[in-house]
Amino acid sequence: MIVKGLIDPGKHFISGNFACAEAALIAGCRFYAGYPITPSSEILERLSSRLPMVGGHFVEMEDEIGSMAAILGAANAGLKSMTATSGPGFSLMQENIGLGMITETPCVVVNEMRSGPSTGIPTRVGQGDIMQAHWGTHGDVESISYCPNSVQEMFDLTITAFNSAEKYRQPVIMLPDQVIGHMSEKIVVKQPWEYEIVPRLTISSRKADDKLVDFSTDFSPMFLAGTGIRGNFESLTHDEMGYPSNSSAVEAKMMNHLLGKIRDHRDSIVEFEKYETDDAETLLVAYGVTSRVMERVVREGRNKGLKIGLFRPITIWPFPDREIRKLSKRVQRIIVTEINYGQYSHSVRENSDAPVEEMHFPPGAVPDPDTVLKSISKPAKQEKHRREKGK
Amino acid sequence: MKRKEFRIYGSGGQGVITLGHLIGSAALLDGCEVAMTEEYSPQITGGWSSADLVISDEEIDYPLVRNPDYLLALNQEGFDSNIARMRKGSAVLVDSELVDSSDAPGNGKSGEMSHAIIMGVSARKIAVSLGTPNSGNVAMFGFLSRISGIPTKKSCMESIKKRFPKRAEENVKAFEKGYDAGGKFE
Amino acid sequence: MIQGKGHPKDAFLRSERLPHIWCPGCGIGIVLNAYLNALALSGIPREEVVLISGIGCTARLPGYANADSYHTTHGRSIAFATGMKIANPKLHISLISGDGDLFNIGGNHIMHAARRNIDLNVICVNNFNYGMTGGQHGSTTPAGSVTASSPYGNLEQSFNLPYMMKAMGASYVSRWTALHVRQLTRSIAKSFTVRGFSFIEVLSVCPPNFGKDNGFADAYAQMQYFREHCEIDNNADLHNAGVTFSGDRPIILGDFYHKTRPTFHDIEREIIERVRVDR
Amino acid sequence: MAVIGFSRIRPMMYQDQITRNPVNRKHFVIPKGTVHFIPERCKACTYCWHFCPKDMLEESSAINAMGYHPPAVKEGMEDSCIACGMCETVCPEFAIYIEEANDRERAH
Repeated sequence: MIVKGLIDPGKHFISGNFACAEAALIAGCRFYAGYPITPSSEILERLSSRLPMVGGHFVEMEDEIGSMAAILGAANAGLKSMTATSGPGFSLMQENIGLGMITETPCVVVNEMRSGPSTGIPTRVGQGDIMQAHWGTHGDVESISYCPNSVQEMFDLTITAFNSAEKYRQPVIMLPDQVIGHMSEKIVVKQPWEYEIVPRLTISSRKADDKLVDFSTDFSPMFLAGTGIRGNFESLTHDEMGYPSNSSAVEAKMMNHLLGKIRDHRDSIVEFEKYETDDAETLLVAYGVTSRVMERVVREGRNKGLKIGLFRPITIWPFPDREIRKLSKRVQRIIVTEINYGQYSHSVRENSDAPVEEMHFPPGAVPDPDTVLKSISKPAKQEKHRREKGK
Repeated sequence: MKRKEFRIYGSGGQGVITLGHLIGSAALLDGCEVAMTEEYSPQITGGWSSADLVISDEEIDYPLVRNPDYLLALNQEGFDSNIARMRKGSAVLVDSELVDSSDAPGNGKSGEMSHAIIMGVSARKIAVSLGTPNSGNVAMFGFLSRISGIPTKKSCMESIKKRFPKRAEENVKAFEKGYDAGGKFE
Repeated sequence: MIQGKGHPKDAFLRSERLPHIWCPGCGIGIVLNAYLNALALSGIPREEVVLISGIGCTARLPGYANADSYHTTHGRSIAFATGMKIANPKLHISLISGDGDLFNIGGNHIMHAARRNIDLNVICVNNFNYGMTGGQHGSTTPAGSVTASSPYGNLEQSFNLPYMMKAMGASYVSRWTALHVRQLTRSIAKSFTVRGFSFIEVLSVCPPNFGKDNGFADAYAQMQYFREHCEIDNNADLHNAGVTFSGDRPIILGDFYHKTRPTFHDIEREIIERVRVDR
Repeated sequence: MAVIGFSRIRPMMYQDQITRNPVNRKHFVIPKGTVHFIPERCKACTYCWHFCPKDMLEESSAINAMGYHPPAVKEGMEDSCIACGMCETVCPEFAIYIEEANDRERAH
């Protein structure tokens, strides 16, 4: 199906935020609710102008709590919906991300990572929301989080995120950092029919005794408001009729369904990229803009004869555990490089047979490849930052 | 063409980011890879703003600018705060009316030579003379194209027309004037 | 004694879930009853009716109505409904939730929804305290009242909800009690026809918490207070319509305010028609 | 579905003001009703017997599964119901309802 008003196929020079907004329209997003926050505001601004052009709806909410609730409401009325924010707003959204998880509501949340904690440095880069993207909301959830490292990927992964949201029926997180959002690069847009767009699976009719959700299958259709299903959308632990329950057996069954639908399909979700890892003795793990730095480090390091490679998770969550494990058996050491004080390194260490070192970069600046290369060439002092004061 | 780094620096309102976009989309038309990052002060008007571009034939890994090959300084602050990082073989393009480059190292007065070549045209004056005082950035665009050849003049024209569909003519004029003014350094 | 087989409203209820969770004498069941009556009177096809609530005692109400029902997070029901109504303006969305949900934790959302004039029918069941968590005081607890968290008397001034909602830009404002069921039913039916944000406050009873601590021996005693102390004044000066149980001032009820203005959806549709290029 | 107790409401909900018209006693027939109970739903809130204008209901000695005494019609008052619907509208439990006996015969 061709929809007029989408971005023209061909080459464009646009920012990551604009690419995200345009990709959302291609993916079928027709509802956006958000609250302005640096560095993600351009997504909101772009969609405020673009959504009405394709018959979509835009609302600037009173806060991020309301924004997240509103996109869940719109999703349950049948529209593909999205919001975008940054750290402080992402913290506010966590409660309703949990609502999206338990009620299996598809939507996309873009969290552009800036420096933190709290207000931090709004205009500067950080990668401190990695753990929050998985463990931000209370209770157990399996997160699907994508971390692009270029504007092209910001575009492509936004479409993927919408597709995953529809397929797995839950909020999906886009986790670019500030640099990717604000950076302008070349993107190549394909013809609209070349993109695979996953449509929403919905219940078309239901008899009174029919189940509302089938916990025994991973992909059950969702009921939409106003279609005569008379379903109950429930934030409480609920059974297959959608009715609340205090029973731990029902909770177990529901959780088994919610977590299982991601865990069982982990292989078709997980995406990653390897660079010069075949004979690497030192393996760098990096994501987002840091991976671009490390690509340069690997290139220059190889020129100097260092056997060094890069593993880049594209899906930060689900964690590419098996891939890390496999590589860790071959390399002598793994260095996790991230613009925070050690987050992803925990998961890497948990899944690595090789010793894992951490290289922290303080939020606010993109690391310099020369400095990184110098410190890799020397044996690294592990967890330097954390221990300096104690000694 | 190997990786080249550009830094544009000026005051808010001078069209620094717009100039970055013009250069970027023109380079794209030349078939290059481009990565542009931007930064600005918290004040919307009256602060500083800068745009950094990396242009290359190859895929760009590290997307940020460390040592610019070309610095476009549209105000004094832009010149002063960046001149120290300019290396041998790099070029500094200034709006000679707004930037006093006489004190700069490498200009003969100071003992240390930066080896960067400093060139200036009166971009703002050109813009004012054309009756479009805001098109100083486009005049600098012409200047850059003349000096560096990146992007090519043809692509620059195209990117101007795409960017300013309604005000293409006046902007093309500003570009031409800047381009011509750059001729004196050849 | 004649034992009935099925209540006439069972078809409108998820009757297999009855008896419901509310305490004996709780007014929420009465509001549900009135709501279903209003729905029948209005003739709106039930397929288009959506009930949304947040968290709390009243928020369990939609779960008993045989229509699409959405039990969301605490205080966020208005924002959720805002998204749903904007996405599909054809839906008749009723938001039935408690005072704590709508005005304490969700206060920010409700005032913005009224300001935007989102076409929602909001029914706030006000029981003057947080019932589900054991009767703590909230923003609607009258000053001086004793609750689980104000043992020496509530030291805070309470909200005057109709006054507040009119000021926030609601298109329709009324207030009744759980005893004034016929008037309440009319008001709910009317709110279905109001284009824009309509707000109905229902003063209710909370026998085991608020009632017990404030001199009402049982549910009936508080209902009896409503019977004796309420005064219907449709043209009341809402500034003076605060609620007190001190007995020295009447509780003002009425169909206070009805003035329509363009809704968010009206204006949005105009913009979309003007700028859309996709067909 | 007939809405018991509301059959005499004029369609005034679309008007702004609630008005009352005087009743013409000559033409007005007092309706008759039958009270029905669903005792297993009752939580004995007492509203129906307290608010019945004919005072024809009382707490019964019967006990339901939840331990409450549901209401019953007072002895000798079986024919007193005027189908006003008050008990039905104030019942929070959907445990009591009225069937109007002479709905069709009633003159207007």
